[in-house]
Amino acid sequence: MTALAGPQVTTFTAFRATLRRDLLIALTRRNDLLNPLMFFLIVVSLFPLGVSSDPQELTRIAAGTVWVSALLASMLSLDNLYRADYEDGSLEQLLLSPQPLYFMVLAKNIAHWLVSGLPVVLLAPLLAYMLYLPADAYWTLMLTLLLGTPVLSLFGSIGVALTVGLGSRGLILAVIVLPLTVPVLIIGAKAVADASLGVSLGMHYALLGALLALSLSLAPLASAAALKISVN
Amino acid sequence: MSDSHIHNPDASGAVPLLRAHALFCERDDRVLFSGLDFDVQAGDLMQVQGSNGSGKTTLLRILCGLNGSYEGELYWRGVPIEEDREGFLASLLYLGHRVGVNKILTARENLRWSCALHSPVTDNDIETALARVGLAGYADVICRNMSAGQQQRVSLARLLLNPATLWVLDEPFTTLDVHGVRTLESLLAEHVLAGGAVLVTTHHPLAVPCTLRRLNLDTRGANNS
Amino acid sequence: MFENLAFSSVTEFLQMGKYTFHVWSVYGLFAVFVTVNLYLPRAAHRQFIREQKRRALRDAQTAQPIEADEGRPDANGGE
Amino acid sequence: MWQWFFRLGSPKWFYELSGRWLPWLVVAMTVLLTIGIVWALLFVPADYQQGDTIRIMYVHVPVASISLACFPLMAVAGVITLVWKMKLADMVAKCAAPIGAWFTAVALATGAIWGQPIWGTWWAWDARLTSMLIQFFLLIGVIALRSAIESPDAAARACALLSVVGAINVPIIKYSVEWWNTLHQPASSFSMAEDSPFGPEIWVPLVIMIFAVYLFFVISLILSTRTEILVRERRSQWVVDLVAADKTQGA
Repeated sequence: MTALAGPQVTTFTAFRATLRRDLLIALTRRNDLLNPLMFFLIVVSLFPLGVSSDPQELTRIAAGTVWVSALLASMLSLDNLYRADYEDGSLEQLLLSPQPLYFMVLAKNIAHWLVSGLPVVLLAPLLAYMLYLPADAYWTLMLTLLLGTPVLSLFGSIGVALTVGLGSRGLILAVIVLPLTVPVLIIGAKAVADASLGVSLGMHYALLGALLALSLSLAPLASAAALKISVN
Repeated sequence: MSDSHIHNPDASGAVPLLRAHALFCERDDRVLFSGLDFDVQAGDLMQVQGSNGSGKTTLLRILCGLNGSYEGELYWRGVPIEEDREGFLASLLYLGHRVGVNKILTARENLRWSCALHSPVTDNDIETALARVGLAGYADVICRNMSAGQQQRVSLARLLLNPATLWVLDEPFTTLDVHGVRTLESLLAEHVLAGGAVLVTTHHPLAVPCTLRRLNLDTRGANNS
Repeated sequence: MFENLAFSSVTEFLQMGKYTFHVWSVYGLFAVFVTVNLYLPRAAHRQFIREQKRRALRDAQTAQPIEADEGRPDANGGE
Repeated sequence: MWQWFFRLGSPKWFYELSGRWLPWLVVAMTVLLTIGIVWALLFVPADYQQGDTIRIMYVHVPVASISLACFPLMAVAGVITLVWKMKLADMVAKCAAPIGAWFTAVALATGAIWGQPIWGTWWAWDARLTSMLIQFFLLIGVIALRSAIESPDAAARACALLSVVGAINVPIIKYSVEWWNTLHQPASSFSMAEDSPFGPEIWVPLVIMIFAVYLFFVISLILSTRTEILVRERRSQWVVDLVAADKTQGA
């Protein structure tokens, strides 16, 4: 029988193949790539229209606006994370891989962040400029988004995995996931707001880093368990 | 949970590849099967039969571990499956209703990924496998531009690429044409003759040059034909 | 015991200092909360028994179709 | 020990045991609730700063503290559901979610009413109210997920997982909200401990009320779990017998 059990691939190979595949799919569907980014841009530009175009007022709300919009954009892009795989059966193949599911889910989450979170981080300074964010807060904004958006992807992944089998998801994903993201939002937005006040930001970064470490180690496990429940 | 799985009533001493004992599954307050016992030996081609809604797909998904809502015991080579899940999955190949082919990617990209989850393959292997299932020259065609039968064939190429002992195939014949059916039948026969085992659901009468065992979920019991 | 009373008259008690509305609305809300949360499960319990009795009665009257009824995905499951 | 654990998992056993205990629990709750409310309304001296609003504390604090117990309870039930597939744990978790949402909502409302004289407004982004609000959202999420998934088995496991994730998050949310709030604005003087004398005449009725409200939580949880048990086990013989034996309801 051993003749039928051929050489096994390493977990790393499988991880890399999954990451590559998801990036390939994302790059092929350019619209899916662009839509969250456009959404981010549009939501941010609604604030000056809805609140006020007064620079001082905008400076005050800039940090929160950019963070809330990034949160919503990340939420919008989450839907693609497991949906297509669930519908075409690839998800079953993933679950039946002999590799640890933790790494497979992690690969998918990293791919999702690379195509939806990273562009948001890179676009943020432009929007910060449009909202008159003080110049000394730019690096803080980018750094907190860099630390925070992966957490949004990782937490969001749990919610998507739980709801991927539902016929009509509607707003349930947002209802489940948004409350979980409150700590990231609070710390991230506050760090940016404090940056222009000259407050020392060590604590902020430490907290965000801790959240990132926690979610990197636990969230993929929860997502994997949730996926198993959803394909049941 | 004694050593009951060692004592095998219908095989002569050999530990069966897969053994199901007292499987019970209930869905929507309806008992699909209860007290279901069967063994799958190396070299078995077992056809799971039953009317619509008799739980064929559910049974296959339970065996693979995709469905956890059952009671009973499952053994892989005499060891409870949950004790060595990874070892079991390494020797399992499952093709479900949904073929597991992403429509945006090409046949090659799809196969490269699904094989990377199990065993390393080269581009050459992929092309040879595709040619065998009748898709020579289709390696770089995007799957959206293929017919349903061709997409099914892409997933069948995995049978040639993943060296798994146990094949679990859920309705693999549905979208295949005559040639496809014949190819798949010969693949199944080759696999069991090489010492593998196959569990398959289909309403299509299998024409294979090897013994066919039947597991009928309507009459509940395994019997050889 | 009664020398420890916080109020010297009923009017004073009902008035609760300056906070008539605050105190009484909280206690009123609490009363509603307790009543509703004890009543609703009781009502659901009674409702279930009533439904099952009706069902048993119906099954007894039409003894024949019971088996057909069992096979179908349940129509009046109430889950 | 394990035998006891799995017997506890039998819905029938729980139904019968809880049926025997319920009358005593109801009596205990009624007595404690009566004593507590009469004491709080009539005998507790008005606070020298807050006046009679201190009487709100005897409702708000018990309700709020028990609403905090809800997520850990659901998480423990969730772990039992996921690991041992015990059906009873899921029934309890299913019933605990709406009750917990009720408790949280009442805690929010009474907190707002209590805060109004202090803050001069019905709502303030006070650390405790805010984290209570987020907890309310989390509970709504669990309830929404439960109602969205059709298969009871999948719903049970999905909600169990979400409860565990939520329970890990609740302390993080609480901590981050407090951190955010204390740096934003001076902490509101919501607690009495620092600036008021806190003698036994204040805290004894509070303890009584906490026990009474705890009993109320347990009773309402048992009541709805019992109904849930009957609904899910309606095919089993003991429920059929129980329904047939029930004389109180005309068909």
